[in-house]
Amino acid sequence: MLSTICAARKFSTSAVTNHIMKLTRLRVVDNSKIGKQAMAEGKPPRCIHIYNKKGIGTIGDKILVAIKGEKVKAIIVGCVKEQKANIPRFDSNNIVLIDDNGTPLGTRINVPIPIMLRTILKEKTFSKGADYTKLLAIASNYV
Amino acid sequence: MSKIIKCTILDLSTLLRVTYTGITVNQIRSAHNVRPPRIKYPLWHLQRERAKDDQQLTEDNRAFVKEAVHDKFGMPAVIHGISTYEVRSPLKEDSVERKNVEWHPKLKRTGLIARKLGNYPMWSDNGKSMLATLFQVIDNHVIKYIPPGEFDPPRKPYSCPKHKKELGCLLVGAESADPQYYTKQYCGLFYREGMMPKKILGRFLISPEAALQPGTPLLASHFRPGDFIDIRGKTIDRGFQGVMKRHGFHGLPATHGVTKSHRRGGNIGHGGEKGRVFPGTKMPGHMGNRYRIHKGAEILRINHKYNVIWVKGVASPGETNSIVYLHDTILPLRKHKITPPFPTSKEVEDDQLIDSYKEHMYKFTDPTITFEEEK
Amino acid sequence: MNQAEVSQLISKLRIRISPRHKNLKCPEGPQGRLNKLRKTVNALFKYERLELNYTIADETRGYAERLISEAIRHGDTHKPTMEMADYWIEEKQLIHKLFKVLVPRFSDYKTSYTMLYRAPKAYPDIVYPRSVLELRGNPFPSILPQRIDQRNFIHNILLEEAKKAYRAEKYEQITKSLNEQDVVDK
Amino acid sequence: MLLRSLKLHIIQCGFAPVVLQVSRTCSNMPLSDTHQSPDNAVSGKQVKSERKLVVPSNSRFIYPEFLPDPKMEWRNSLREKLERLDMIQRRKHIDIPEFYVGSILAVTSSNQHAPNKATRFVGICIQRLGCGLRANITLRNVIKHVGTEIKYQLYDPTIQKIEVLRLEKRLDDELLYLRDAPNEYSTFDENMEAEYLPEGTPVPVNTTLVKLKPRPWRARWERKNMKGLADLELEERFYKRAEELATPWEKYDLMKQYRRTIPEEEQKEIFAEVCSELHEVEVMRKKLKRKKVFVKPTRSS
Repeated sequence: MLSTICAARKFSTSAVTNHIMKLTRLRVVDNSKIGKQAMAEGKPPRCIHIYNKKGIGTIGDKILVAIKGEKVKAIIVGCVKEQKANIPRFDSNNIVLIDDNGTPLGTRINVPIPIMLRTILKEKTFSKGADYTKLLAIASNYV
Repeated sequence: MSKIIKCTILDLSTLLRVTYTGITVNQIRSAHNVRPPRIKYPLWHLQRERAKDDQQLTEDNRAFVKEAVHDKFGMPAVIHGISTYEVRSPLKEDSVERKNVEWHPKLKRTGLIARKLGNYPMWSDNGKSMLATLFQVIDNHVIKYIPPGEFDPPRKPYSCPKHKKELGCLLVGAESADPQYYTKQYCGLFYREGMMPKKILGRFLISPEAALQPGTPLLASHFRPGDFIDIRGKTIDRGFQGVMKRHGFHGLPATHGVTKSHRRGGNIGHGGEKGRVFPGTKMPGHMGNRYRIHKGAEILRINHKYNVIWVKGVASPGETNSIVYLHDTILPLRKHKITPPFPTSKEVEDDQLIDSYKEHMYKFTDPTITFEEEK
Repeated sequence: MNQAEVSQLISKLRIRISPRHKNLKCPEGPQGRLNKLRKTVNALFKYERLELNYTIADETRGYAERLISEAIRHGDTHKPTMEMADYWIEEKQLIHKLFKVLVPRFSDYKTSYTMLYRAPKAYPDIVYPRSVLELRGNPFPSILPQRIDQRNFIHNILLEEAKKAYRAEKYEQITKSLNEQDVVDK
Repeated sequence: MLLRSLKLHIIQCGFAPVVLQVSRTCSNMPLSDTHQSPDNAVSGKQVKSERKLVVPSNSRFIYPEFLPDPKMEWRNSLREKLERLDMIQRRKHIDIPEFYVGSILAVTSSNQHAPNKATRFVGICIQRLGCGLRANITLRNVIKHVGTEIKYQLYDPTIQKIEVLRLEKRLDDELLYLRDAPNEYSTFDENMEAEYLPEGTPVPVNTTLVKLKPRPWRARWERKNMKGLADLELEERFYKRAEELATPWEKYDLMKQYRRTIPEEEQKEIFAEVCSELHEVEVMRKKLKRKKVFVKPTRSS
């Protein structure tokens, strides 16, 4: 999907670092209705904010995306950029849409997600804040 | 003819002497012309290498000189992985008074002279990798101890008035060398102690209680794994560099009408009253080749066979194969918690103890790391 | 580049190599640099002794050494070596010289194949450092002055005498210690 | 010394069929001169003891990470020696087999985050980088239609096992273009059985030509001179530009090559030291293997 969009542009984007930053196009990998529709229409979501201090998202970061005219929160579950040893790197920037409580909008994740997310999301979950661990329950495959 | 010349010269000299003795000039100069005295160099600051001329010795004589050197100082040998000489017991009687003082945190121990070998990764026992820099302690021996009263450093720090009063000076040398390649005066530094000349010298300020006998070897076991050290060395010489490389400026934009100043620093000062460049403004200039100290580096591992120290991180100054000086750290929170080897460690002949690691480091002799399943 | 290239094996050169190459100030870039060096390598094989600026002589030396060591290693039937010789030697009759004259000459050498000397500069002028580069075993007379007999130098004569005295003392001590041992044994 | 040789001799006699692991690939490369020497006619025992000292001439392909970084400013003989010692110590606990870029590997490593504290990843080796303890490989596989890559450090102590499922070479030293190729080129079954290659056969070269997806790509492959790529089907201007930027003179730059390689004499020294140690490790490992009763491993979940 992503490649078709890039192919439409026919000029080289500087794809050296492949960072996830503001206005990066992403790929929704869960089966939520809005995500499926957006991907099917060829209008994948854009990142419009990253909830960390660097402004560059990596695996496990929460971001805000613009999808079909709406603002939805999401968790990054896979990056294209080079990773350190033992951390998987994917061919697309994968996200899973969630609501404010951390509950995923979909019911199933169709792609492999990095196993380190199990620890990262558990650490990010506080007793009274959002519970991100529900995302782990709908994952089908870990790498 | 020549006689006449000789006579005139003689006459002239006598004439001059007369005139010289006749007039005595007492020079009186006003105070503002008096310059501060020149920097006094320390006693080991001497001409070292002889001029590199061919000595034109015959083969026999060259062998004889070598033989004489070896008879006096010992045969060439490889000790702790360094080619050096078997220097035998240097001094018979103790020239330095030894007091049995217990170590306490205010005492200052000596440091070591080491060579930077490069770096490679190590792993902790939870599988985390970290880069470590290797330093080899190269054949260090104590050359001289100057007690606090006698030690008069050429440059006294203003901030440290007790400098002269309380701290003594220990001269340490590294890497023995054949004396025929050094000047007589330089060899004289080592002669009284019965040592071979050393290629590298280092001065360490120490408490008098930590004084060491000249000829004492200093080993890597002077430190222990888990200790924190300061590493002083000369940074890599990068030559004349612009502000972007030297100070990390961002430069000016690549486009938008900018011409010929994409890597320049931009503005360097104000106008009006402050119409000058402030001292210390960051500007282009020579980068590197100056002494810098990397403070509080942690020792991860020590190899006692080759006297190699592994230090966490790659921030220590200097190129590979350059000389650095290792001290106990001055950072207050990272100082020794338990008694270190004081005044220095003893040479122990133990074939079993080759490597000692810091706690929670993966030893390469250990089996593969596996994690326990939590219940 | 953090690992060694393993596609080919190369013999070790017997000269000191600087860690970085020199650019030789060439407007045509790296290709122009090699063209410059080709001329000097060619001339070195032709004349066997050259006077050059030090920088270019130092660079040329490495290339000439490599070419000879490749020729010795692989011989004239090896195609890549022949191609290399063809590139580096512009006058083609010198290729025959490389394989038929220089290879037999250097094949049992244990030292480097070339020599590099620093040459004097014309004093009042400020010029680049000069040097002399030559192939070893060339027919010209040696550049270094011939050594005079050193034995008659005063310091050698004095050392000679010192040696005699030193040895005599040493032997005396050894015999003395042996005698003492004998006494102890008895 | 005498004791040591005696011990080795006993080991040799006890395990006559034990052959160095590297000896299989010996035959596909030109053998070193010492190997072909006519000494083979001498009595059997002597030949054997001679033979163990022979360093296979293709060691540099099997153990490229034992060669140090050729950058002269960074070299130090003692550091390189200590690094090799540590590598051999690590190799005593894990068998790092012979493999090449293009081989299919399975790496099992301990992982704190995994439920059973270990993970296994199967994939094609697309890159092999670094020397010494930093040596690393990148494995690539397509799982559920998403290309996935993991970089492993070869000497990482958390790695439990490295298996070679299919030993083969490709036409290039780096297969990074698989990222721009359709998924079927890098899809491998996770439960793949290891393919057995009889001893003595040369390592097969897979001559598949990869057909890339249309541009844009992650690199300008037309400029990289890759042998394993099918026709790229680009416009003429791309090839023209690639030709402009090509550096054909570089293959004649003898000193550049020299500065990038470790000379043969140094390589011999290194591998003589390494191979004798590795041989002992190999012998020990085979000995242990015989003692164990073979149980077919069953995969849980």
